[in-house]
Amino acid sequence: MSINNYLYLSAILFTIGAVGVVVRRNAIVVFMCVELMLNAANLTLVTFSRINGTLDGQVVAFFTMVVAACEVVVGLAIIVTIYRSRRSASIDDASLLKR
Amino acid sequence: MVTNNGLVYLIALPLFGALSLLLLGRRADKWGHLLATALSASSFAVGLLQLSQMLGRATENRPVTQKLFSWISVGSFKVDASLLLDQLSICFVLLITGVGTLIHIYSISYMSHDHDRRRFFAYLNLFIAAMLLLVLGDSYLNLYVGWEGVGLASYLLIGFWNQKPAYATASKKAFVMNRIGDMGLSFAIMIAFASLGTVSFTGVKEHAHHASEATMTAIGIMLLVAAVGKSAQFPLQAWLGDAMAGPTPVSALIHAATMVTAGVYLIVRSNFVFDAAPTAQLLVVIVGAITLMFGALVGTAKDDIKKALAASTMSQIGYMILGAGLGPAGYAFAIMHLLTHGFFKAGMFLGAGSVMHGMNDEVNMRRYGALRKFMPITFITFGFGYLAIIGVPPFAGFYSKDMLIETAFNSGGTKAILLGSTALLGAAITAFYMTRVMILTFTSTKRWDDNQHPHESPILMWLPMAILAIGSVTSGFLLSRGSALKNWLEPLFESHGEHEELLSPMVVSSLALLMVALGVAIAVMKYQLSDVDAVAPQDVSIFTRIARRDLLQDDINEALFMRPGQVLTAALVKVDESVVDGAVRGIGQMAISSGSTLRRTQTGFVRSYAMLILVGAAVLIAAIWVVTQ
Amino acid sequence: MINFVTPTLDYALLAPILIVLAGALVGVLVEAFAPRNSRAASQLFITLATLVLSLASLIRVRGKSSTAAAMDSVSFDGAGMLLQASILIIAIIAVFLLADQENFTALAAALPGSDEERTSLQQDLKVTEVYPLTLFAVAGMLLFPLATDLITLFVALEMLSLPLYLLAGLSRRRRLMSQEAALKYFLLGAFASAFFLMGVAYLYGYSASTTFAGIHAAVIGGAGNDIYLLLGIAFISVGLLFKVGAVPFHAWSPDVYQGAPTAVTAFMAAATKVAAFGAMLRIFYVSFAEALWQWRPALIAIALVTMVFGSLVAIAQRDVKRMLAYSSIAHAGFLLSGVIALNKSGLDASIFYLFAYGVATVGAFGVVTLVRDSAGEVTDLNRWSGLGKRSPWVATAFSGFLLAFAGIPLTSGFIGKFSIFSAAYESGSTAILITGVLSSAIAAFFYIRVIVLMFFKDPVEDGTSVVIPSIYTQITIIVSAVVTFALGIYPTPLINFIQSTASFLR
Amino acid sequence: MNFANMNLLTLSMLLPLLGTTALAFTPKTNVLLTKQIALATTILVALVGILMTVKFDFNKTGFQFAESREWIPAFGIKYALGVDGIALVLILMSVLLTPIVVVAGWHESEGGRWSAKTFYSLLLVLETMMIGVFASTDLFLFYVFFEAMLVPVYFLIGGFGTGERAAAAVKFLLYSLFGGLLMLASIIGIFVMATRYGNRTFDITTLAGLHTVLTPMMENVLFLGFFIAFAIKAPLWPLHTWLPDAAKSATPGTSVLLLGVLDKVGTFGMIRYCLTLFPNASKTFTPMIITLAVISILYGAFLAIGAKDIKRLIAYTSISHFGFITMGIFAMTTQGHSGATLYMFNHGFSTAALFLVAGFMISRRKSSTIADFGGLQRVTPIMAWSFFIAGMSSLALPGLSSFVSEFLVLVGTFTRYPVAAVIATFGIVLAALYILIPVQRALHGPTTPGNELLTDLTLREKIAIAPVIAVIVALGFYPSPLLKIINPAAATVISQQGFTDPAPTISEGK
Repeated sequence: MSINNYLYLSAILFTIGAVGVVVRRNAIVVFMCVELMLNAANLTLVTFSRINGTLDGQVVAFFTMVVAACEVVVGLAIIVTIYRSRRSASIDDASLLKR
Repeated sequence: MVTNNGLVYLIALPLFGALSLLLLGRRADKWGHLLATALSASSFAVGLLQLSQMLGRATENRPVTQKLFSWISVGSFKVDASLLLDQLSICFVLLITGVGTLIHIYSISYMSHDHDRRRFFAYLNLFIAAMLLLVLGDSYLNLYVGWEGVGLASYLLIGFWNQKPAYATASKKAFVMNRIGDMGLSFAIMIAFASLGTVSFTGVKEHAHHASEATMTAIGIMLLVAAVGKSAQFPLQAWLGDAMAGPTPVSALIHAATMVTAGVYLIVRSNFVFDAAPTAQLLVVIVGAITLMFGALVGTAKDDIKKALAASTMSQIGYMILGAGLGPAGYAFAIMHLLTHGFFKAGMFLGAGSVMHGMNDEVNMRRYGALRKFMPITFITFGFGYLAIIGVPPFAGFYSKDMLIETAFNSGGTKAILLGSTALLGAAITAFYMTRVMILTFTSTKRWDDNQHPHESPILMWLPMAILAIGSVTSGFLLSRGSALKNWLEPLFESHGEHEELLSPMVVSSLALLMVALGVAIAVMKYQLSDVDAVAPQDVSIFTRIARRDLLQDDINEALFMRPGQVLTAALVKVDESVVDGAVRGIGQMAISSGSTLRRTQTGFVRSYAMLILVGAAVLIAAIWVVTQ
Repeated sequence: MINFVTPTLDYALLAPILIVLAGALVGVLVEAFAPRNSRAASQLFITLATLVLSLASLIRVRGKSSTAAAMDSVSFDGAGMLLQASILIIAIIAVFLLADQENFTALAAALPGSDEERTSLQQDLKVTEVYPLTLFAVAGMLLFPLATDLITLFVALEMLSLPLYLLAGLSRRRRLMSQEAALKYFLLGAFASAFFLMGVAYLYGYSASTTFAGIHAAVIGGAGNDIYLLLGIAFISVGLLFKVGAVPFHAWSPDVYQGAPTAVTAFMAAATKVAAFGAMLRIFYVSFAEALWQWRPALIAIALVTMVFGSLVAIAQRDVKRMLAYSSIAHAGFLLSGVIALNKSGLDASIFYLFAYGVATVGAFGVVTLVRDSAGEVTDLNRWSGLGKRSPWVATAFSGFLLAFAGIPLTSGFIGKFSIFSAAYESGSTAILITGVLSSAIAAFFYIRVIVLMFFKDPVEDGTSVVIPSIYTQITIIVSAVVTFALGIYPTPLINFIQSTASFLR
Repeated sequence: MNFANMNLLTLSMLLPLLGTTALAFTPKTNVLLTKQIALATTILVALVGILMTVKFDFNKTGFQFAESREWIPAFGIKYALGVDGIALVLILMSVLLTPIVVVAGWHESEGGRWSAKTFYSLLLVLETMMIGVFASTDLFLFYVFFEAMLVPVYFLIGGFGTGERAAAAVKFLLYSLFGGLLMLASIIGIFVMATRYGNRTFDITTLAGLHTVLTPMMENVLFLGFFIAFAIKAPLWPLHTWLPDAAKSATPGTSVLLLGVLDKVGTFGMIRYCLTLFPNASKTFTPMIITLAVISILYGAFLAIGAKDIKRLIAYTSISHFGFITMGIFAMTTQGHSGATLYMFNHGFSTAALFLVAGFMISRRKSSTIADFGGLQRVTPIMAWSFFIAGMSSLALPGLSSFVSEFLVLVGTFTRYPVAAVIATFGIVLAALYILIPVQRALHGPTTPGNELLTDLTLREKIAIAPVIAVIVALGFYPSPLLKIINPAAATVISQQGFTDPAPTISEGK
């Protein structure tokens, strides 16, 4: 099968993630959708690394994972504080700041 | 041309008087009037001096000039402040300063009770100075300065008692209507500069021949407009009647003897223009003819003695303009009538003033009557003036007016017949209304109640009247003896061949006298033999009513100009507020409202922001895609 | 079998960054071991020392500019050095604002309105973590505009973003809003960086290289699949445009600016812009320059929309911080014209503009921290009315900054506007010039309205008062004001310096 | 500092700044000292201005007292000063008016939002900028002054004015900023063009050659950028609506500087920049501009007639007068140009006279509505006279200064655009109305209630108004000194435009 399919797959995953961010309310889920997008990117990178026959792509992928991990730390911290003070993880509740 | 450094004093003396009296203020109250009179008199003396010198010189170098300084000089537009005194202007100089001085003297007593007398004399001097500048300026622009200067002086004097709203309005009216005339003058100057490249009398005279007739006609018509404004000719005559708001000496000096005749001066001075522009000339005579009838008719209906005299002034100036419009043949006679009129009309105004003085400022002739006994001197001097104006030989008016009528008849063509007969008819009507004035005031039965104590005026007042009366008796005879004035002015005009005589002088004179007699007779029957009621009867013919309303001049002006003007102003004020400024404010509002609309995109929901980003990304990709393809 | 070469790092050139990182770590240690009461002072000292030191080291190595470092993953060139310098200077000024602990919550973890929070306030604890966090962010910012490798670029991006997410949530008052700001900033930031990463992937796919030089070469070679290039540019731009707050990726900035502690907002608004635009300039000038006919129209469109949108919406704002946020959006639009210009004068202009704007922004927010009532900062514009009467100097300073934003002559803003617009027009884009001046006219409208409010309206009696500025805040405001006007009256030295040094290593 | 061998222009710009610094060190409480410092400074500057006029060599064309230092070499920007006849006359006007304003408005600084100190600091800074804007021969420098001078005026109006002062100030500022930004766009355009054609400079004499390489389209657009800015400054219909509001709200003194000096920057700019930089575009737009000018003349006059408020009335008369000036400028004849420049000078003084006297009246009556006055001539003769004379000069009575300039403008326009000149001349009749109506309402008639107790001018006020009237009268009879200074400059501009005065039609033979 053509290696391009990986690209299509990753593109689809990315889109799913993006749409997820837009449609889902729960902060955690939204955040996971973002993670999904990141991983889609990773998949793309790896695929290209294969196509191009250079390792850089995979290196980037590793970096991405590390960075994503950091993001999780920070992100969860924030989400948890919000949850504690609001007793809800719905991002639509957090809309004091507007206009 | 001969230069003479004395000319400036003619103007400087009265100007100095005006300034010092105004600047010193109340400090000069004690002696201000004396200073002013003295200065005016000395200016007159200078005038006489100049005359004697001029007489001593040969005809060709009688005109003298004095260059004071270079006034305006930009590119080819060069105007010096310089004066020109020639045979024409000397006449005016003497008239202005002479009559002016007399009226100064008269006013000393006439205004003695007014605590602003000093200011009055300051204005008088200011007027003398401006008027002299008007007749001495050697270019149209210099003349313009004097032209508006006298306008200012007349504004100040008409409004001298401007605490009375009506008087203030009258002065404003005079100034504005004069400005319309002044506009004509500035047009004339612009055209002269644009087409001839000069605005000096000599310069324009040189080019007059080889400029296109159209140009000269344009200049001529514009000068006529100016003359019409200043000389209260039809259709800009409406201000003169109201101008009688000013103290009577003012009416005598400015609105009878001098300023209002400036128009005649302008036309005669510009003879070279009108000689080259027949059309303009025709217009001049038409205006003159219309106005002389207009004034005469109004004069028949006025009960206010000053207004009656004002109407007569208008009509008499009509005669002069008519004469000036008749070309070289008429110039001299126009001037002559101007001079004689200066004497008798000033005299009569002063007489009127003296009557008012004796009658507690009552101006309604219907409340006069039988004053002959109470103020004999006034009666006599006024009478001489009267005889002069209606043109009874050998009084001044007879000579000057006859000449005009004669010239009118001999100006050739059907035009001549029309003008001549108009002039004749005018003479008759003049005789009628002046007789009316005479009778109502002096001879008819007493119509004033007993709290009036008519009395003769003090010498300071009757002396000038007497002198002017003498003038009105003799001046005509003197000026026309051996056609002295004609020859005197001759060199200034280029004479064309005389027209064929339509009527001989004898015939004209006799016709004129006939008409006069007619007019007098009617007046006598109507007012002397039948008694007059003290209040103007209201059950009068429509014509009388119209005549009383100055032939509806004010109604017409209001309907045609004032009201529309007010409407336009009001409209523009609204437009400025709502449309012009509204547009600007609208733009501001637009920005604000669009801002608050766009603001709604900021919903506060993370998901909508994410949506925005997503869409944005999509659009971005699409855009780049489109461009790439 | 690929054999790895041991990396060679030119520590001298990386020193500025490394020093800051080191400082940050020290800060962390201090947090861990130093006694509570001594932390604040020592942290402030450490932070300032670090920044100054880093600036010094930067000045020391300025001679060696325009050399690649760390295996071509960063390139240390004139432009980069200028941008780093600007970031450091802005950071130093901003730190004085952070020093005023009144801005921060006492205990981030405590629930809003809980006893825990109350006690923490009574004991007047301090979140001195802000200092190391700030330093980490600074380090990221220093790296961001230098990165010449997509990996480094991505890492730097995250490095500068993550601390900011946290900082945004540390406000002392209106905690809920502050936390909300943090959440929004974080989620959207992560979302955007996902796009960014996807962009990285596609570019890599297009050029088979992660270095700018490589991409540049590929673009010239034109061998790669243009679709990848297209997607790459688009996605990368999304990430970058998000950071600079350009329409339609701007939505986060008003909310975050308003919610975050003002001191943080000041630092973020100023320094992030410099870093992000630095990176943007570099990648567009170095890598995408030859593909400009593809991306330029789109970017011009975005620039125009951003200018107009920012100016228009700012008019409708009632909250001073939001107004400044929208004004910063408008300025992002102006700055984009520098990127679009794609010529030397565009680069110079952008750098000057970034520095001038950054300093003025810090100053402006510095003033905002001063206007308070019993419940903390007053950001409602209506309650600012009559400020000029109560405290003329503060009001005057603020008007000064506003005039600079409006680009009135004799302020740095005017020189910036002039140079950046002329650069844009030089590159042949009339639309930018016209829209630029028009939207600055709109912008002037609301800047002036604030001045009117402060000077020509009478004070409202509701206890709004200006606190006596702490010495730190004073320093911030005075320095920024001086710089703003100095650059307006005699910008020659700086401009000459920029002109002679600013350049990108290709 | 060694003032002796210092460039007079720089000196005259420096002195007010020194004054401001001096003010900074005077105690807020000592108002009198503040005023004295301000007065002393402005008088000093006025003396320098007079000195310049004396030393000015009116046989030389080109800029005198020239000075040029590098400012921002990177953009070819110089601190370059210099005056030709036109600029000199305007500077002279500005520096003469400022001390008069200080004396006349001795108490204006009180009752403002801020201290007298602030008032006079703003005033002095403004003076520096007024001189700078006329004196700069570097386009960029000019723009800097052009925009920066808005700020002090803005605060003078908004801080010390009356009534809707804040709104008026904002309106003024936004209007001007808008114009200014359009001009900035044009300046950038010029700058880029100049750079492209290898001459990165703002020196206007060099830029004057730029139009040779511009496309007509380009030139027109750039021209409009400048012209609109100037048309807003020297309010030309329909961009005038800010002026009446500003004039109504500002203190009389500020209004004098606003209408007398600042607005002149507009007409000055038309001569110095529109004409010099874009001769072809100027030709292209001349018909449109002349039309606008004529409209302004009549429109302004009519609105003045309809005005209820004395200050608004004066503002509208100015709109009419600026119409004359603009018309004279674009008539492209030496008479028109010299006339226009002289007109700027005279208008400065006659407007000053009107506004100052109006100010005296308002300060006494505590109202600026014309209807509230009445019969002042009987109560306060001197004040009434001053107003009357000012009015007469505003309606261009021969013998007063403005007549010479107005007539020159009309004649100059008539030789090239007769129709326009003819229509414009109707303005002089309207002028008679818009002056005499307020004169009658306020000065004549019976003394209306509320006016009986008004006091006449104090010595200070007399001292303030006397020189203005003196200038008005003196220049009416003897304008040559100014014309000598103006003519060469005006002639130069005309010849640069490739125009020569139309010869008298007669010489072309009929």
